[in-house]
Amino acid sequence: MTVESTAARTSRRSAGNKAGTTGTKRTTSTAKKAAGARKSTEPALVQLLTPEGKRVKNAEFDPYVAGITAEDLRGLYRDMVLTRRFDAEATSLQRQGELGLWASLLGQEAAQIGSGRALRDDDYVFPTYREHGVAWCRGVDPTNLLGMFRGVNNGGWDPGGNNFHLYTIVIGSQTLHATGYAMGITKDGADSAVIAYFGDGASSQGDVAEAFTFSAVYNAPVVFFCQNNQWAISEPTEKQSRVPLYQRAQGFGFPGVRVDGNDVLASLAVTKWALERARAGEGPTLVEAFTYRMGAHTTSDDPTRYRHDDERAAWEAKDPILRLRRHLESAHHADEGFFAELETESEALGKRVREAVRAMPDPDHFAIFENVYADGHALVDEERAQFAAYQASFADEDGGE
Amino acid sequence: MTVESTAARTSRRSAGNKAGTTGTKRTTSTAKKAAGARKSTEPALVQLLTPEGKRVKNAEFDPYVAGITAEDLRGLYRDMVLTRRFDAEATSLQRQGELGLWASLLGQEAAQIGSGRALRDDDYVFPTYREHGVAWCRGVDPTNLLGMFRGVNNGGWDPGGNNFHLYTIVIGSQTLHATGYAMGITKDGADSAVIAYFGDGASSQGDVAEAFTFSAVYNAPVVFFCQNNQWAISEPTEKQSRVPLYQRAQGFGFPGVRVDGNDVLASLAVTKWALERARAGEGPTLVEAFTYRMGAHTTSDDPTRYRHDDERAAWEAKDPILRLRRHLESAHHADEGFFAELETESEALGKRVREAVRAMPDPDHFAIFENVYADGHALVDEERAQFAAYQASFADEDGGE
Amino acid sequence: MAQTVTSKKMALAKAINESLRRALDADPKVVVMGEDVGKLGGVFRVTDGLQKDFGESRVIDTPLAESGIVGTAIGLALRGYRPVVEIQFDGFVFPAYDQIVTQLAKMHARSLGKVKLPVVVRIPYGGGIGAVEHHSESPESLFAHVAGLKIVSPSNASDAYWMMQQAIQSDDPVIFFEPKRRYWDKSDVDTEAIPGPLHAARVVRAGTDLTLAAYGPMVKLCQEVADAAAEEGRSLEVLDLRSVSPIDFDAIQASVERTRRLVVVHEAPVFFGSGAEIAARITERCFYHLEAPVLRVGGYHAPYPPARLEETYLPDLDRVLDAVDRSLAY
Amino acid sequence: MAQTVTSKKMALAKAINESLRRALDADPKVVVMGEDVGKLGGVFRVTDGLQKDFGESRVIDTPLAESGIVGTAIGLALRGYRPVVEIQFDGFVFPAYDQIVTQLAKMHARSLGKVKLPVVVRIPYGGGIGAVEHHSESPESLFAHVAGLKIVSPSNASDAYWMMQQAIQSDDPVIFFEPKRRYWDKSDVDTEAIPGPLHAARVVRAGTDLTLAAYGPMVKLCQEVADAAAEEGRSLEVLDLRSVSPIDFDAIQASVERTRRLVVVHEAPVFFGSGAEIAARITERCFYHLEAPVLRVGGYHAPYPPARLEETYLPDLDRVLDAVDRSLAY
Ligand SMILES: Cc1ncc(C[n+]2csc(CCOP(=O)(O)OP(=O)(O)O)c2C)c(N)n1
Ligand SMILES: Cc1ncc(C[n+]2csc(CCOP(=O)(O)OP(=O)(O)O)c2C)c(N)n1
Ligand SMILES: [Mg+2]
Ligand SMILES: [Mg+2]
Repeated sequence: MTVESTAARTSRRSAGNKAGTTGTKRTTSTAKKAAGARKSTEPALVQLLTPEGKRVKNAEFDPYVAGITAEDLRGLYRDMVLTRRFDAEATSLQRQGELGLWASLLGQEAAQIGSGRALRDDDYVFPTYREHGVAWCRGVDPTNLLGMFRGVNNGGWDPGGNNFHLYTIVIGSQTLHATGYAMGITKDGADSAVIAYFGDGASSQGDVAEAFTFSAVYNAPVVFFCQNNQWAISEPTEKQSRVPLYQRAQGFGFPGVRVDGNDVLASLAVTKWALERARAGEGPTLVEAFTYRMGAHTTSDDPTRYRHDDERAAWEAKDPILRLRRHLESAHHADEGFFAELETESEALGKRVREAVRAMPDPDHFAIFENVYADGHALVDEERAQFAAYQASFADEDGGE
Repeated sequence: MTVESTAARTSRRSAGNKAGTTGTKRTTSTAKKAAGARKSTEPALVQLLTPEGKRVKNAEFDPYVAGITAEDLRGLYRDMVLTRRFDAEATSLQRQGELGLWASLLGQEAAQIGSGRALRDDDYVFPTYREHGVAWCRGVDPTNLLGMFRGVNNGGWDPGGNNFHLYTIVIGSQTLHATGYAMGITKDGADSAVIAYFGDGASSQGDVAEAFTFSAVYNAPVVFFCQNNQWAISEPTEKQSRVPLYQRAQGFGFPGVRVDGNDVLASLAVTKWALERARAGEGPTLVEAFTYRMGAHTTSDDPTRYRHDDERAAWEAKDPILRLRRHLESAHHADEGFFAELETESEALGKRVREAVRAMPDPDHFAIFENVYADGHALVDEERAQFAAYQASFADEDGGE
Repeated sequence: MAQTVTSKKMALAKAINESLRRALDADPKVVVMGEDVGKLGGVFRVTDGLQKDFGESRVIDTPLAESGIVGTAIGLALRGYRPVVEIQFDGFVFPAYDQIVTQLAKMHARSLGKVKLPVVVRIPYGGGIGAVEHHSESPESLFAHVAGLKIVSPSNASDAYWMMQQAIQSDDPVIFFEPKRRYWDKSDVDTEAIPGPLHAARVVRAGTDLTLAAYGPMVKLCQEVADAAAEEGRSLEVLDLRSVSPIDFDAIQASVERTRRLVVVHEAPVFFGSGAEIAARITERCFYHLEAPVLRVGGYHAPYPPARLEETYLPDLDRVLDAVDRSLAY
Repeated sequence: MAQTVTSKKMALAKAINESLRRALDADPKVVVMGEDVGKLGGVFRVTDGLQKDFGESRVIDTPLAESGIVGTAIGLALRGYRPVVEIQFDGFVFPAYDQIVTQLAKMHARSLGKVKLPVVVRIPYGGGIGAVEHHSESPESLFAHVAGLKIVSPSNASDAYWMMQQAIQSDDPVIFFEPKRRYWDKSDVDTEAIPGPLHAARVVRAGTDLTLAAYGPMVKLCQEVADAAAEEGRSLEVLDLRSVSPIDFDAIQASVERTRRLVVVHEAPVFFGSGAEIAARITERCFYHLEAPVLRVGGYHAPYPPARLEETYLPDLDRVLDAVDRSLAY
């Protein structure tokens, strides 16, 4: 694939962070205050761009996007648009039978691109199964994401290649891997950080609580990024918690913040803040990105059985892409040419993904026996040999006829 | 056994609660304020009796022990003394080889008797393996507790008999059972409550977090009673959390309170408050009883490897029994006769326990095959029959010689 | 006997739905709980319509935490309820494994029989539906080794209906493995029948040359194998074991004493699978009867593969026939 | 050959301690983690002194959460570490079961070999020490069925030392079952020896009449059985399997082809235990050699009993001799 995320095209740095260090001088006390500020019962939602695209001031978090340029903003916009295009293509490939399943990120582009672009190359990402936008930011070839949904592998990209771990389907599990990885960073004396994505539903898993405990006790440099998209398949967030999810962190001894997950700028700023806390040795942070799953849970799901269209309509007005477009237009940060060019690029991406998926070969039968172990296993060898003989028996039969 | 807890001797009601209803009129808002008050970073420790035995005022919690009489206080004292005596006897029985193991509650008498005496008969208790004092309050025959430590059974008392569940060794598991039981109470429309005991170490288990989540979501009438005895075997509480444990609750949407676990009066009051919240439909509460494990983790443990004697010495000054004795004496609530009589009763208890344990028969070999299933299982039947034949073969051999 | 009017043709999933409905109707202590079992009716619609008819207090959407689901079900059972728990897919039962193995399985023995835990854990299991990772596994062996649990798996709608009735009525915890690839297979269900014992195997096809033993999704395959073998003049007996703990060894033994050959088929990996236990015990019981070693057809010692490889991984007609040939060649 | 000076007599627990020490010394990426492994040195003192010498960053007291321990060990492995995790007792591994089965076991395959997880999970297992519930179980079968894991269990100090070295060096996850009742048994350990393959069985006593196969704590018992049988003029071969996944079937087969009889002994319940897999496979491989069915001696299908019954529950000299007699009677 020749498609590249905006980060990849612009020398792999965090968006809005020219020198790659802006904001690291921020004092600990300010950061703590920011966290402390979220204690009221009315959830404080960090928002920098209103749904209408108006930039609003936020004393705590503005500094984290202070260096952002029009080009950066266009880059964020481009990433969101291309991610959505990719996602739509995957959905349609599923309908055409090219994929067995697809988990759409529709509506969550800002949370993912904002947080994804906050990362440094040496940071490490632990996604769920829906972080196609984050993968995009990390430069993971989008085709790679489709292998597991097509059923040709269970992931299969090299996590070390882009510091982007494999998708994890068992919800919550990866938060512990992220914590362990972050503990390793501390042991190495490095200043990189880890981000672990999970959903509102996953927040109920014991593993997530244990990740909170371990990361707090070891002061691990990890950001827990919870995309609260209001639904866990058919269950609304009230089935997981009776208080806003970002408040969960406090009882484990680290700050939690709720950010407007449909606001790419706020998602970027809050994630950068959290990552810098991590780098500065202040330990874990929980970011709850308040967003909405615009589509079905997966292509197998039928949301009409459990939610009303009105809800979706209300969230459509807060669309993350539309909002940034309004801002770009009203601030004259982008001209028609930009949008037109992006449209072309977008279509090209769709086409390339389509072609790549259709050309994706089925795995060899013997792949079943590969990679079960790194150092081999006598039984696997035996079964492989038996299978080979069995397969050969058909060839013999065919040949013998 | 003829030994009886003070509750059993006094027509089974909560201590300090003549009518069995005192305090139920307490308004929700006051209760909430009490909880809200624990938000500061310096842990607020609820204390009603100082280590010197001085009664101190507490606007929030005094009402819960307002009706307490001198007789009640003597009862609490008696329960603590007898529990400690029983515990000491068990420790010495272990040394004599009569028990395989013993987990001493030494130092935690106030937390256990205070909370145990706050319960109504129709409340239900889910203990860990160390709640001998609570068992005492529930009227469980102390000898019953020794069966599992002697190795003749894995519990074996009837939990329904005294609404006191079996000891649970896998740490944290029982908090979910408690939550489910409490959900059942709600379904039944009953106004009883559940109390789940667990330790500071157990607070790290995912199961405990899931219990918090379920109980909050279903607003279950359950009190989570964490005895923070400062140690989980060799690990200090800092290995489990970087903030005080009672704060954990807040992030799940219910209040947490830290009470002086060496103060029986405060433990009683705070537990009553929490139970009444439960009965009033206000859902779960976390009580952290701040106390100290005076002895080894179990008789197998050697605490000299990981902690200093000074620490123990400091806590000795806060001894729960001494403290109440000072109060009883200075307030002239008890005379020498009372203490002398208690001493006699105490020795008699020790003797009876000793004799009962020594008389405890080993289980029949066939007990292995009993109660594996309620409705039977063909394989168990087969193995039992084979075992019987095998056993009989020795008899044959012996007979044949 | 002619079919009675109480008999209806229904899909296996629908049969479970009807059985749950009947249990909810009959006993106010029965509750259904799990992820998405309410409004959605479960991802396979097995609980479709139940919450609507019995309310949120009887049909409970739970937080997404399997240990919590089983752990609170245990608590509800202690309070006198009879919870029927749904685990959404086979691969997601493992967070609940501790509660199942150390609590659910052992409470009756631990209490010397004073506590009964009539909890049913429903697990849609097995492959063949083209799903992603963790959605196609067959973990029954991992439960069968654990004393205190009963494990059953129906192969058809009628058994699904009746075995669910019996599982709910059982005072023991029952792990109820539902063959998800057969959810849509229809067959007759007589809702007025008197069912046989829950743990008894059934001869679904009599034969003389070799016994095929299977349960759940593999019974249908074995019937197809028997058809195919019949065309080649071989008479295979097909046993539907129905129960994995206990296993009806008497029925297998009786069959093998006649046919003298046994092939066990399951989707789960062969290594430490139920075939191993059956082979070991039947060889002991029928040592002088067996003309060939008991052969096993099942999954390989490898994680369940991605969907495009599952046809290769799963036992199919050819692989079972191959085992039949190998057995008969002795 | 005479014993070299590099050989020392030490207890099995001490051998593991020395082996961990050597690994910590040799490779800065090795970390030891678990409950109470630091100052206390573990409840069995297997990690005694390690934190003192290697510091809190290498020898880590963890929060009390087994899923968290294994889950963060996976993360550490992803970062390039080689964690050696202690589960305090057999019965407490189940909260970590999900992480072990769905993550640790499958990550290498899931990543098509790109991710290696060199994690060792140490589990003191088995009974015979008079402990309370959950402290005496033998859950190895519950891991052996799961592809992606390797499972070993040493029976003596020398194997404990060397198998631990090899387990830590392995790029695969290894579940290392330590026979806790043998922790205090002493034997020679040559710390300069060149060990054989990790998964190879070893004939610990040659014999001609029957093969006894065992691993971990039951090897010593089988040697005692062979002694006793020798007095009655019977020559038993004793195989120390050493590995439960993979199982060295070639070695068992070679032995059985000579002795024509096999008894498998383990503490774990017989039903779905390793004896089942061994019986099934060896019967298939040695069908015409076996004079008797493979017999199994192990735990009953019941929860591990309270301490005062464990002698009845556990295989002992008489029970194994009884099986030997039954086998020889064929
Ligand atoms: C342990 C586990 N249980 C159940 C499932 C099935 N499942 C897949 S996604 C999902 C809902 C997750 O909701 P949430 O965490 O909010 O993430 P979202 O899908 O909304 O992004 C469920 C129940 C699973 N994958 N893992
Ligand atoms: C799941 C589990 N892991 C490990 C153990 C071993 N263990 C028994 S008690 C204990 C310490 C528990 O500490 P805490 O919860 O503080 O309770 P305390 O013993 O101090 O009362 C440990 C690690 C266990 N019983 N269960
Ligand atoms: Mg969600
Ligand atoms: Mg403690």
